[in-house]
Amino acid sequence: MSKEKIFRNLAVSGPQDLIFGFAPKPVKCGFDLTIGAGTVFPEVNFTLPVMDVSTKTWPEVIAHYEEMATNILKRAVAMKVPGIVLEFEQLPQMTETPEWGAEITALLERHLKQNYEKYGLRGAARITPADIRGPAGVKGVKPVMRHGELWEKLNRSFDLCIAAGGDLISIESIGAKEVHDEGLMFGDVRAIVFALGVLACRDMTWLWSQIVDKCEKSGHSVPAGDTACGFANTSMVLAYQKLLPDVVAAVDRAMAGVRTLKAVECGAKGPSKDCGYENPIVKAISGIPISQEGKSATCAHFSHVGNMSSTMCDLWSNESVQNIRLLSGNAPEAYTELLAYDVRLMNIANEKKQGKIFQSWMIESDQNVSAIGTILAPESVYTIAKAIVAEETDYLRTVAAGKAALDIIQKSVDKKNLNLGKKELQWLERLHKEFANLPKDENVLAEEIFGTMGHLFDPECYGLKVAAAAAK
Amino acid sequence: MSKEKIFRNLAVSGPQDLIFGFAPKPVKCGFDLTIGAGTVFPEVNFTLPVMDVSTKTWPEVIAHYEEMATNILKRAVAMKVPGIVLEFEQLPQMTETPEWGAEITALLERHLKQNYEKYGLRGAARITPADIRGPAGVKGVKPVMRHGELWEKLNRSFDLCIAAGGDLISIESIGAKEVHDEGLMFGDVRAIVFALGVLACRDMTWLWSQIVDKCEKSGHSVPAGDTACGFANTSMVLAYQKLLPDVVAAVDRAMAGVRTLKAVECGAKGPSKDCGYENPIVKAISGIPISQEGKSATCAHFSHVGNMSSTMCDLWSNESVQNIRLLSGNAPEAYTELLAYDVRLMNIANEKKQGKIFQSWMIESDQNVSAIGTILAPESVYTIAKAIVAEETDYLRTVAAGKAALDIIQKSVDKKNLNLGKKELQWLERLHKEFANLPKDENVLAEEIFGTMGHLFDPECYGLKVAAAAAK
Amino acid sequence: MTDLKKLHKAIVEGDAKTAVEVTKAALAEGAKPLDLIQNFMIPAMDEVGKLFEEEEYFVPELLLSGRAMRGAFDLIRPLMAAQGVQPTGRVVIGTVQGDLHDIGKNLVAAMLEGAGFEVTDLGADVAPEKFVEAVKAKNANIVAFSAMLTVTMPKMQTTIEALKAAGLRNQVKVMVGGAPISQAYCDQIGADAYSDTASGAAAIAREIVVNQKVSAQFAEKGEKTLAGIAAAGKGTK
Amino acid sequence: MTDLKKLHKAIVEGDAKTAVEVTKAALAEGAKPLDLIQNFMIPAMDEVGKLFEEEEYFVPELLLSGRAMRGAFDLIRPLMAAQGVQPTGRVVIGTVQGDLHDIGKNLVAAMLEGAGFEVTDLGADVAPEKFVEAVKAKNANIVAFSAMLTVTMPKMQTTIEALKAAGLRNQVKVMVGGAPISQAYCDQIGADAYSDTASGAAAIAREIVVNQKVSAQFAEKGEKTLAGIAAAGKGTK
Ligand code: B12
Ligand code: B12
Repeated sequence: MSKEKIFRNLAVSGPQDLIFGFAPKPVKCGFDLTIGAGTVFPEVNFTLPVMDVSTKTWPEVIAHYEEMATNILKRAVAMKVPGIVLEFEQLPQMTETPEWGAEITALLERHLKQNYEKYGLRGAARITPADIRGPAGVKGVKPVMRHGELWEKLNRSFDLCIAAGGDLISIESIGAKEVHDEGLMFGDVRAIVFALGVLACRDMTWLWSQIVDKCEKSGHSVPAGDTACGFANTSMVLAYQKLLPDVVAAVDRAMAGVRTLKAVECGAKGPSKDCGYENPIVKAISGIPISQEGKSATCAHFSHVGNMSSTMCDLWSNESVQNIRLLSGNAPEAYTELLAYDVRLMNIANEKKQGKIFQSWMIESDQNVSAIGTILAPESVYTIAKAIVAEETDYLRTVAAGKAALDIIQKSVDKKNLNLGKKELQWLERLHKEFANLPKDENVLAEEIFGTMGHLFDPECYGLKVAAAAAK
Repeated sequence: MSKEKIFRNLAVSGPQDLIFGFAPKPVKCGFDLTIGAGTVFPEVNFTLPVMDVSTKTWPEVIAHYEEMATNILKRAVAMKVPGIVLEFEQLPQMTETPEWGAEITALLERHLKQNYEKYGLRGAARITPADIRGPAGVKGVKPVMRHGELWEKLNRSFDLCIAAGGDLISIESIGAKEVHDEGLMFGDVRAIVFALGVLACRDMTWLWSQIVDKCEKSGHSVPAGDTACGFANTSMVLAYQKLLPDVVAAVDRAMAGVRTLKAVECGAKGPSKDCGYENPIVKAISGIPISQEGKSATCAHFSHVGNMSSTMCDLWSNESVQNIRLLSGNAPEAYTELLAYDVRLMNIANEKKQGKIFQSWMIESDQNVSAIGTILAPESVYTIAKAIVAEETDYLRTVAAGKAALDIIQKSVDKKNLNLGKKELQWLERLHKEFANLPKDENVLAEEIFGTMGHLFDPECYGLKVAAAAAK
Repeated sequence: MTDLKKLHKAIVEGDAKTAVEVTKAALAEGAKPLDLIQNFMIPAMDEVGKLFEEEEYFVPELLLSGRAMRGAFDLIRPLMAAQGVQPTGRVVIGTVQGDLHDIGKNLVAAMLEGAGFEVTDLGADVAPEKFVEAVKAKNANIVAFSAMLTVTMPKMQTTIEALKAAGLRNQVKVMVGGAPISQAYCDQIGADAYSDTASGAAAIAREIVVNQKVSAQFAEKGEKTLAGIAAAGKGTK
Repeated sequence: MTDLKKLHKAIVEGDAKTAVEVTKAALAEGAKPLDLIQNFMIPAMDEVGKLFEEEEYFVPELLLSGRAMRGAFDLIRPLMAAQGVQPTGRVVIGTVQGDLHDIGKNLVAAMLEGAGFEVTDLGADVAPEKFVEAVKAKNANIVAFSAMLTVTMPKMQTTIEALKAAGLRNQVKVMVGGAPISQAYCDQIGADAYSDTASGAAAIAREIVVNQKVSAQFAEKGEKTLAGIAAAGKGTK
C-alpha cells in the first residue's frame, strides 16, 4: 500500500499559471504521448448503440469496437492530430466479466500500435472499469465496498486490463454515493459534506492505493485518476434540469475537488478523468494534467460550462457517443474531427503565446451564467485550492472548499456579476448558515449522520468506527 | 423580372474588413433578427431520421418537426443565444408535394413566434426547397430546367412557402450540374469552366430573378441566397475522399463564387446558404451576410476547412443532423448547444475588439493543410474577389477566379507553406496550362462542349443558342 | 378545534413533525379522514406540484413535502382502507437489470407518491422476474422502467416479454423513461407511455388512472381513488 | 507484329484512341482475343486499380483508363460472345427512388466495369419496378442500390421486396451503399453486402462471382468469366 502524500501547498503560483495544454507535472504514456507539456490532445470516448451485451452478442460487440477504433484513428491520422487518447468506459457487463473488458483493452492497444508504427500517430488508451461495487441503489441493501464478489470482479478487471497493456487506468468510483444521493435529494448539506469529506475520501484512499500499486508493479500502466461523476455530475445535471439549486451544485463541485485529489495523494499521475469538472482544483494543487469536457460533449449531457471547462484542459473530450450513423459517417468519427479542430485552435493560440487571450473569452462566456461557472474560473479555482491546502484533514479541507466556493459566489452576487433568482439566493443564505454550523470534529458529524442515515450505509465498509449513536 | 446589378468593385476595402459577425449590408428578417450587424448567430439545420415520407407517414413526419422545433428552441432559450436561424432543407418529397413543405414552414414560424413573444427569442426560419428540376442524373434524359411539371412544382413550392411566412428563402440550385459532374469525373477542366461560367450563371439569373420577385411582392420573405453545393461540395467531398485532386476542388470552389454571386446580382440580400464555402467571395464583392459551416457540421460531412470556414461567418451552421437520440437528448438539441457555445466565443472576441486575433488562429489552423484552405483565407478571398470584379462577363469572371486561385496556390507551394504531393503538383501544372488555353470567346467553348457533351444537356434550357457543331 | 389550515401549511413547508401532530389532534377531535384528504392534504400537494413546476421549489422541497404528507397519511390510511378507499393506483418501479442509475427513477417514484399512488420501488439493477413478482404481489396497475445505458435499454423489452409470459401484460400499463429513452423507443418496444420528466410521469400515470384506461378492477371504484376524490373535489370528474 | 505492350500502356494512360488502334491492328494480325484480355487488358486495369488504391490515380485517370479499355473491349466482345465467354457478372445499378444523388453510384458503376462486369446503370430516382424489369431483362446476378438521403433509404427495402415478389430475389446478390448507409442497415433490410467505397464495391462483386456464391447458371462457366480468366491467369483459381 503506497503511503499517502498530502499536498501542503499549490503546484502553481497563481491563476496565471493555469492554462490549457500546460501542467506542472506532464505525464508520458502509451505510444510516445506526453500530456501536459504544451499541447492539448483530443480524448475520444465511444460506446455501444442500443443493444444487449451477452455471450450471444459478444461477437457483435467486438465488431463495434473494431469499427469504432478503425474509424476514429483513420480520422485522427487524416486530421494530423498531434496525438490522441481513446477512452474505453467499460459498461457494467464488461467489468462483471473482467475478461471482456480486457479483450477490448487489448483490441484498442493493437489499433494504437498499428497506427503508431504506420503513421507515427502518438496515442494512449484510457481504460475505465465500471465501479460495480455495492451494488449501489438496491433497496434496503447497504452497499458492500471493501469485500465481496463484486469487489473481486472489479479488482480482477484492473489486473486483466493492466495485463492487457492498458496505458491509463481510471475509474468513476462511487464510494459514499448512497449517502450523497440522499443528501442531494433532501438538500441535507450535513449529509453531503459527510459523504464527500469523510466517507468518499476514505474509499478513494483504500481504492486508489491499490490501483497505484498495481500500476507501479506493471511498469507500464499509468494510474491516471478519478472523477466525482457520481456526485458532482449528478448535482450538475439535476441543477441543469432546475431540479436542484445551482448554488448547491457549485458547492458540491468545489468540495468534490478534495475527494478526487485523494487519488493523486495515493500516487495517481493524471490525466484525471474527463467528466471530473473539479479537476482544475486537482491540477492547481497537485500539478497533474487533466482531461475536461464541455461544448463538444453535448452528445452526452448539457451544461452551463461548455467553454469554461476548456480553460485548463490538457485533454479535450466528447464524454461519450454511441456508434450510430450520422449523415457523414459514424458519430465517434464525426466527434473525432470536431475535437481535433477544437484542440488545433487551442494549440495555435498557445504557440503564439496568446493562450491567455483565448482563455479570457472562455471565462467570460460562462463565468456569470451559473454559480458552477463562477467557481470553475481559474481565479476561483486557485482560491478554492488555497483554502483546501490550508487545512489538515480531508473533512476540514472539504468544509473549507465549500466555504470558499460560497464566498466566491456571494462576492459575485454582491458585485451584480452573477444574478441569481429569489430561490437561489434563499438557498445561498441557507448554505452560509449550514456551513457555519458544521462541527469542527468529524466524529460528531459521523455519529449524527449514522443516526439519521445509518440504514443506508455500513461504516465498516469505509473503515469507520462509529459509536452506536442512540437511535434518534 | 428584376434587372441584374453587376458589381464593379468590392464591398470591402481589404481583407482586414472581412471578419465573422460583420457584413457591410446587414439583413433584418424574421422576428427582430438582424444578421451581419456585429453578432454571429447559430443556424440549426435538422432533418428526418431513416423513414419513408408519404401520405401514410406524414403525421409522423410532422411529429418529428414539432419535436425538433420544440427541443431546439428550448435549448436556445436555455443557452440565452442572442438569436437563432432554423434551416428547413426540404426533402424532395416535400417539394414534389408543395403543400407539405409549406405546412412545415408554417409550423416553424409558429414555434419561432411563440418563443419570440414568450422569451423575446429573436429568430428566423430559412426555407430551402429541393431543386427537383431536371430530373438530374436520369440516364439518357437531358434535364429540363425552365418548364415542365417539376419546375411547376418547385415554383409553387416557393409561392406556398412564402405565403406560409417563410422568413429567408434559399435553394441549392443545380443548373448545369449534368455537365459539371461529367467534367469532374473525367477531369475535363474546359467542361467544368463552361458549366460554372456559362450554363450555371444563366440558370441562376433565370431562377433568382423570379425568387427575388416573389419575395419582394410578399413584403415579408427575404431572398437569402444560394450555394454551389451541387458543384463545389461535390468536388470538396470527392477531394476529401482522395478521389479528386485537392487543387481541382480548390479552383472549382473559387469559380463557384461567380455563380453564387449571381443570386445577389438578381437582388438576393443574404444570408447566403451554409454549405456555400464560396460565400466569403460573395461577401467580399456584394457585402451581404453569409452562413458558413465547418467543425460543428462533421455530423453532415468531413472537410479540411473546419476552422477556416468560421473566419467570416455571420451565421454558424451544423449543415444537417437527423432527429436521432444521443445520450443527452436528440441530436438537433445537442448541436444547438454546441453551436451556441461556438458563437459565444466569436461574439465575445468581437466585443473585446479581438476578433482578428481569433480569426488569425482559424486561418493558421487550416491555411496550409489543403489547397481549399489556402484559397478560402481572407487574403486569398479578397484577391479572388478583386480578380472577378475586374472582368466583364460571367464567363471571364469565372476564368479569372480560377486563375487567381491557381496563382495563390502556386505562390503558397513555392513558399513551401502548402506542400502538395507529386500527383497534386502534376495536376497544378496541368491546370495552369488548361486555364491558359481557355478561349476568350465563350461561344467557342460552348460549341466545343456541345460537341463532346451535347448528349447530356439541352442549351435551350439555359437560353443558349449553339450553332449545331459538326458531330466530332 | 385544531386549525386544519396548519396541516396544509405544514405539508407545503415540508414540516413532517407538525403535519403529524395536527393530523393526530384533528382525528382525535373526530375530523373525517376523507375531509382531511380532500380539503387539506391533496390541495397542499397540488400547491407543492405547482411550485415545483414553476421552479419555485426544487427537489428537496418537493421530497420534504412528500415526506410530511406521507407522515400524516400513514395515520389515515388504515381508516381509509376500512372504508374501501383505494390509492390512486398501484405502481411498481425500478431501474432495469444491469443499470445502477437511480436518481431519475427516485424522482419519478417521489412524484407518483405525491400524486397519491402507492409506489413499490424495487431499486436499481432489477431482474425481469422481480418486476413480475412485484406486479403480481402488489396487484399493480402501472409498472415503470428506468434505464440510462444503451446496453440496458433492451432489458425493458425483455421485462415486457416476461410480463406477457406471466399473463400480466394486460393488467398493467407500462411507462418508460431515462435520458437515452425516446417516444420512438417506447413505441418500438410496445410500452404504453413515455415521459422525459418526473412530473410528466406523474401526469401520465394520473391520466391513465382517471380515464379508466386502467384494468377494469379499478373502474367502478373510480371516484373512490385519491385522484378520483381530488378530481371530484375540483368538479372535473 | 504490333507491340501489344502499347495496348497495356494506352489503357493505363487512359489513351482510348491508341488502345483502339493497337487492338484493331492486333486482331487483324490474328492475335487471340483471350490472350489480349488475359495478358494485356486485365493486367492493365489491375495496375490502374492499384494506382487508384495508392492515391496515385484520382477518379479522372481511373475513368479515362476505363473508357480506353471499354473502347478496346468493344472490338473483342462479339468474338468472346461467339466463344461463349461471359462477362465477370451482370450488374444492374441505380440510385433509389426519390434520390437524385448519383456521383457515388457513378463511381461504383465505373469500378465494376473496370473489373470486367457488364453494368446496366439505371441512373437516379429509380422506381422499384424499373430495377425488377432490368434484372429480368439483363439476367443480372448482382443488383446495386445507392442512397444518400435518410428518407430514401427505406426504398432499398421496398425494392428488395419488389424483387422477392417478382421471384428474382434468389437470382441476385443485393449490394448497398451511400454515405448514410451502414453494415447494420444492410443487415437490417436483408441485403447481402455493403461497402463505403467504390473499390470496396468492386472487390465484393468480384468475390461474389469468383466464389461461385452467385446463382448456379454462372457456376459451371466459372473459368470462362473474365474474373475467372484473370484468376486463372494468376493461378489463384
Ligand atoms: C450521474 C451519472 C452516473 C452516476 C449514477 C448516480 C445515480 N445515483 O444514478 C454513476 C457515477 C454511478 C454513473 C455510473 C456509470 N455511468 Co453514468 N451517468 C450519470 C449522468 C452524468 C447523469 C445521470 C443522472 O443522474 N441524471 C439526472 C436525472 C434526474 O436525469 P434522468 O436520469 O435522465 O431522469 C429524468 C428523466 O430521464 C426522467 N426519467 C428517468 N427515469 C424515468 C422513468 C420513467 C418511467 C419515466 C416516465 C421518466 C423517467 O425523469 C427524470 C427527472 O427529470 C449520465 C449522463 C446523462 N446523459 O444522463 C451518465 C451516463 C448515463 N452514464 C454513463 C456511463 C457509461 C456510466 C458507467 C458505465 C461509467 C463507468 N464505466 O463507470 C457507469 C455504469 C454504472 C452502472 N452499473 O449502471 C453514460 C451512458 C453511456 C451509454 N453507453 O449508455 C452516460 C450517458 C454518461 C456518459 N458517459 O455519456 N453514472
Ligand atoms: C453533392 C451533394 C448534393 C448534390 C448531388 C450531386 C450529385 N450529382 O450527386 C446536390 C446539390 C444535387 C444535392 C441535393 C440535395 N441534397 Co445533397 N448532398 C451532397 C453531399 C454534399 C455530397 C454527396 C456526394 O456526392 N458525395 C461524394 C460521393 C463520392 O460519396 P458517396 O455518395 O458517399 O459515395 C461513396 C460511398 O458512399 C460509396 N457508395 C455510394 N453509393 C454506393 C452504392 C453501392 C452499392 C456501394 C457498394 C457503395 C456505394 O462509394 C462512393 C465512393 O466512395 C452530401 C453530403 C454527404 N454527407 O455525402 C449531401 C447530402 C446527402 N444532401 C442532403 C440533402 C438534404 C440534399 C437536398 C434535399 C438539399 C436540398 N433541399 O436541396 C437535395 C436533394 C436532392 C435529391 N432530390 O436527392 C443531405 C441529406 C440529409 C438527409 N436527410 O438524408 C446531405 C447529407 C447533406 C446535408 N445537408 O447534410 N446534394
